[in-house]
Amino acid sequence: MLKAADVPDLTKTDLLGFYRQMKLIREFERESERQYTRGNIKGFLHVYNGEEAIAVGAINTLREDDYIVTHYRDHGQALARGLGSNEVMAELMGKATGCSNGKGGSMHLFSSDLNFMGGYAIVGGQLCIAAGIALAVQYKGDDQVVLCFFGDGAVNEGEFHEAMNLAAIWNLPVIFFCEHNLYGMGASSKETLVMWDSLHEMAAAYGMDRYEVDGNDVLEVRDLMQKINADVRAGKGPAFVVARTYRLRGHSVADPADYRPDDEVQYWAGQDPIPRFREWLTTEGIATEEDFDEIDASVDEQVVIAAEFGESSPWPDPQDLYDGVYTDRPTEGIPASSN
Amino acid sequence: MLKAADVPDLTKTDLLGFYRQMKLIREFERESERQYTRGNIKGFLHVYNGEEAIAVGAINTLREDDYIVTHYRDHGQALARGLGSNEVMAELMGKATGCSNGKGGSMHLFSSDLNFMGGYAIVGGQLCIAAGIALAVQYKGDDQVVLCFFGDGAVNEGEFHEAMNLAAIWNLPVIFFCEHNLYGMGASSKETLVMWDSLHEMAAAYGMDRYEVDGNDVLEVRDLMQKINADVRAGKGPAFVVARTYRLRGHSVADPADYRPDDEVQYWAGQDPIPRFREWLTTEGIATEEDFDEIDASVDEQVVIAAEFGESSPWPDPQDLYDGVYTDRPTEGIPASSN
Amino acid sequence: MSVITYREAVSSMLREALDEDERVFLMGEDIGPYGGAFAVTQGFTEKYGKKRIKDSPLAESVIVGAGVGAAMAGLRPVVELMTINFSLLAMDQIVNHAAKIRYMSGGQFSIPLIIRTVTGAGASVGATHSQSFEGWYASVPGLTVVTPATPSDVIGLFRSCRELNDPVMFVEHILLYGTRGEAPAASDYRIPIGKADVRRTGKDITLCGYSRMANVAEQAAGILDEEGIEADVIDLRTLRPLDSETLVNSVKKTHRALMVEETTRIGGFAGELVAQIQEDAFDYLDAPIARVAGAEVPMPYSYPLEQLAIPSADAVAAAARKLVNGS
Amino acid sequence: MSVITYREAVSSMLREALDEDERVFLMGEDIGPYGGAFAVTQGFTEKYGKKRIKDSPLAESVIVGAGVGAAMAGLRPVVELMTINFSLLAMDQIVNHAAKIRYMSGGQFSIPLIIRTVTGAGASVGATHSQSFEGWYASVPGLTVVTPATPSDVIGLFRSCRELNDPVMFVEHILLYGTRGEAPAASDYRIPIGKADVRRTGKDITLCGYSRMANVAEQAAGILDEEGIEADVIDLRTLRPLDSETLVNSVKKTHRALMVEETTRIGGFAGELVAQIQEDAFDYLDAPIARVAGAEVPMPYSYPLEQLAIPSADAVAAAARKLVNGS
Ligand SMILES: Cc1ncc(C[n+]2csc(CCOP(=O)(O)OP(=O)(O)O)c2C)c(N)n1
Ligand SMILES: Cc1ncc(C[n+]2csc(CCOP(=O)(O)OP(=O)(O)O)c2C)c(N)n1
Ligand SMILES: [Mg+2]
Ligand SMILES: [Mg+2]
Repeated sequence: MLKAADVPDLTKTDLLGFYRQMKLIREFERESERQYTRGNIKGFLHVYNGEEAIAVGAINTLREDDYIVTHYRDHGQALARGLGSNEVMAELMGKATGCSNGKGGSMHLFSSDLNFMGGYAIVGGQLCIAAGIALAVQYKGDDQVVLCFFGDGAVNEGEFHEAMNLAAIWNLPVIFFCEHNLYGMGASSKETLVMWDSLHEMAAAYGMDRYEVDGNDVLEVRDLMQKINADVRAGKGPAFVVARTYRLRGHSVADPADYRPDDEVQYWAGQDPIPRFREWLTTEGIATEEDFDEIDASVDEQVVIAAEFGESSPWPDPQDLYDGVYTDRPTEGIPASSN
Repeated sequence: MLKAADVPDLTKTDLLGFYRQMKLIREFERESERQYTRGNIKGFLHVYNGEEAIAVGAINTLREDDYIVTHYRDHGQALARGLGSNEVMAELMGKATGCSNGKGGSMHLFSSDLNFMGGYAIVGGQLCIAAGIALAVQYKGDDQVVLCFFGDGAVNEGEFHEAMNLAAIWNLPVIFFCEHNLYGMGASSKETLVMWDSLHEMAAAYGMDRYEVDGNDVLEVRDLMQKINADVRAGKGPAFVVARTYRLRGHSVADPADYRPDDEVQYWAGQDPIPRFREWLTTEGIATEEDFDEIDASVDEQVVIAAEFGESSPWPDPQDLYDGVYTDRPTEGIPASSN
Repeated sequence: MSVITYREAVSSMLREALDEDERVFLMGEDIGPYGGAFAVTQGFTEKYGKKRIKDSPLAESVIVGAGVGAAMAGLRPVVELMTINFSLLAMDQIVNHAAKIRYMSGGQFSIPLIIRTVTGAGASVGATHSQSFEGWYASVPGLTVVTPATPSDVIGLFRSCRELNDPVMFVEHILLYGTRGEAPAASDYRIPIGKADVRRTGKDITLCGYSRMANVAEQAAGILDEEGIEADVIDLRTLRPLDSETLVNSVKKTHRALMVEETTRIGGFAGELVAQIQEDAFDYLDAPIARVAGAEVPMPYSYPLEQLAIPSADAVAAAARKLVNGS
Repeated sequence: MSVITYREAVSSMLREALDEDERVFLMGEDIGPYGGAFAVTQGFTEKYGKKRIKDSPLAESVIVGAGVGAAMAGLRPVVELMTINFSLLAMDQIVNHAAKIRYMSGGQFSIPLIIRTVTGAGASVGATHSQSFEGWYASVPGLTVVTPATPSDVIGLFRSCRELNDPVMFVEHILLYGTRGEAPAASDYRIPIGKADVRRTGKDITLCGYSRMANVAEQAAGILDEEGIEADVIDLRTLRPLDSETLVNSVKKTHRALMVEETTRIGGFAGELVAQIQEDAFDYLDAPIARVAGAEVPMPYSYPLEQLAIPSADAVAAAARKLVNGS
């Protein structure tokens, strides 16, 4: 556990900013679950509860022009990157005002303005895309880094291997960040990966720099990522980071997650990154109850506004169905009626 | 280098048998190149010259009921396993008498009688199949081992990762045997795999037993494989073996292989496993020139017979085109004419 | 006669296979403790144990590839690809390996492998999770492709698939698991592979679909019936082998045909149906064979857009009306 | 006018792209020192260096996926999948990613990526190496699929593809690299994407093909001509978008149509062509639209069997004759 003195570069505002982002993500997810129950959000909904310290700790170390690629469990990274909670909630509801115009949905959040290169729903697929973005950075002689999030389940996929190998052999500026929450859907990583308990060591097969970090400690994550960003930016090549964490909820809101042992669930409930950080801020004498109350209230308000924004936003125009397939031409077979 | 005393279990007959098999493979490949030039063999032809010690050293340690799966560079393993040189040559020529009835060709040799489960032409694909055969062995409670050959190029493929991971986590009785000849077609492994010079260590990512061996030393290969077979048969789980070797010819007969540095080619020419073993047999006082002359002559004769067999064999009947797609029914759309 | 859900039908067939044949085992993602992404294998691990219910790593290529290998070595695996969208990651094993090994080996090795997977749109899960690739698989020699649309078809077809010795794509539909239907009375009920089902008969037009669209076609027929338009409704049930005979005979009777398909129109499997009908019933056709298919776009997440993109009974009825009334 | 080979045409277009646009780089297996599996990039590394000629690891998924990412970040990659058979290993990146990202992102990201690959049978390389999947890609919204059959089409189409901002499957044919043809005179010669080529005109029948089969159809037309049967020969050149207008207009004139396709018949792309023709030219048809396609089998290695399995000019001529003489 770091002490306040270990992070002299962080002002009280910065630290409370981290707290607020984590809290925002948590409350945003609570609201999205409510909206799901009310039928305003459909399909799959994968919430980020319990993993907030990762997105907040990691993404706040990036430059504006750095790139982010992530998986379908993407609300946390999107909000930490600064996508509007209104636009994200509207996207979850499939509204025209959503960050992907309602076309992508919860699993496919995008923002070209913020170099948020997308949430991807095919497990492992986005690692290849991240390698390609890093390839472009290297090709142009720029110094951005590409931060690519995925889960421990994705490590099983062939695309993980191909992307890790390419990034390593070509020394690409990409950070492969594994949110190791012990499960891939209902499968325990203990039963799918021999190296589940030292997952970062799998990167040795590619001669890649590798790190493990407490994913429920926002400052540890940030601290490590600052070092890694510097190395990667300096051309030292790709890195593999494994953050140990846990899903406080099921895989998706449809999943009761009763396949997880109680003691395990208990243990991790005690590791909730938000109370942990809040306690730290208190014991380090950085923040008071009043500070927290104020932030919590403003977060609640923001979430309410986001929900209202989403609900009151219009559906996409029916004609939108046919828009955006191609850049250069209309798609085929548009019914005359809709021309 | 082992001494004769290190292999007390091997009789002169055994040792000369190894020499003969290696020599047979070499001469068979020479003949197949001639037949290719004459147009009797078409398509791709990937010869095994220089890697004979691997097939002979490894396959002779197997039981009759063990399984072999390999890649498209499969003539050597097929002959070492005991497929007839006549049937293999006929297959290369696409004749009805071929070991796959002429349907498979050079890259797709099969023999169900010998548990030779096939040569596969999609790089990496056969590793998944080998894992599945091993799964069947484990499921039935049998004690066969599955020996799966592939090249260093295949290590780049996602299917390598998926198969290695599955075999490791399920403790399957399969030996993944990499013929590390430094090139995947025209690509030097030095430029595709960071770990090219300690490739076996990639198996650490799966917590798998791993070994490196001089692939041009038939006795070293055999020695190691005997130990590994025993472990795998005993249920100790999968193993990864990397045999260092070299293609004495191009990737296929169409490839002049001028992308390889002369000194490298020179060095490996000096490592040719056949002269090496022949010299060893001589210095160890096991065989005389007469022995070799006798064997070489019988090999030449066998190869001539194989070529004649292939050339004189009939083409498949036109009707064969439609046979064997399904076990249970004729394939669709068979023209009336051919019913 | 008892009424069961499509989900129960699939579960019962898997249980029957496991109970009857020691060589059968299941392998796939989250089929164990999780109970399957669509709750088809709930409680299976408890009942059959880990040896036969193999919760696999998240790796589609080796799930199918290992199934192929196990089948070559004498077992009869039933593997699950959670959805057909992910089957693209296993396509090399399905198309380059499972479908070809028998032929390439000169008939030495058969691959008795059943690959269960889930097709379809309408679940609001977006472009990467709402596709229908069964038509692609139906174009591959060496494969058998079945697309049951009702609980009893699941039962009758699964039993027949188990008797095959070659790879099968057993394609379930994401929106059908909760649907109900009568369970067949006979405990050995089977539906021959490659035999279409005439769901309903009528003289005016032939409506043909498969998987969920067969049900949609049947609903459309109901709508049309009230208007005095009588439709033959054909559920192909099997895409490969294809029962074009039943389809063609229907069209020879009705002189008009409408193909209903969920995937996007261009290059869909309906084109094959149209081609075969006009090849064999050309002189009987009073109008061009029409197609109703998915909108030519990646599936949008947004609910109202997705609804527009999927063929509805109303859309089918409208197209049929146009065809019959020639306007 | 100079005569060049199909191979030279492809090489020259790649060089032109590299010379004209710094954002263009090539990536693929063995395209470097080896010079490409089909000798298309001989000497490229020496001329352009490793930065722009990226000899990649043997890993199809990341070859395409990295191309997608690089395209999203502002480059214009031209990646090579050595053959279309191996594209099955990259299909997730092509279909689930490249084709959908623009739509899923609400139009925020375009993917200006050209995927070059090689289709076709006839090279005696067996079942796993002789397939033609371009029809599958042509059914995917978001993709553009071109299938040049001559050197000048390679040139005219490649230039047009470079002007697109969305993913393209640029499908070359394994047997065409050595074929010769006139190079277009104009240095800026372009062929519009989605415009078929009428290779030859005749009043009796429409022969339609793409890629190498367009050439086979043209040869067949030559045979037929000597018998007094005059054929329109149409080379689609682009499968997506499809120029059905040219095809349909030809059939309205000839009243008879024969589709020639190299892949296996069932579920091939020709079914789509048949469907569209009869939708738009129904009243003009004097006979069922016929198809000549590959035999319904995995491609055998054995030379005489493979020859039987691939549509020949004679087979096409015979089918056309039957169609015209109605016997
Ligand atoms: C290729 C593919 N296979 C299967 C799925 C279904 N699926 C969605 S998420 C998931 C588990 C992923 O687990 P992990 O990568 O650890 O991410 P987490 O959900 O734990 O954040 C699975 C199997 C998918 N989307 N894509
Ligand atoms: C999936 C796939 N990609 C590409 C190819 C083309 N190809 C055939 S062999 C080969 C090189 C394989 O090298 P390696 O695995 O080292 O085996 P070696 O030829 O050296 O024995 C390539 C790229 C293929 N057959 N399959
Ligand atoms: Mg996880
Ligand atoms: Mg090699």
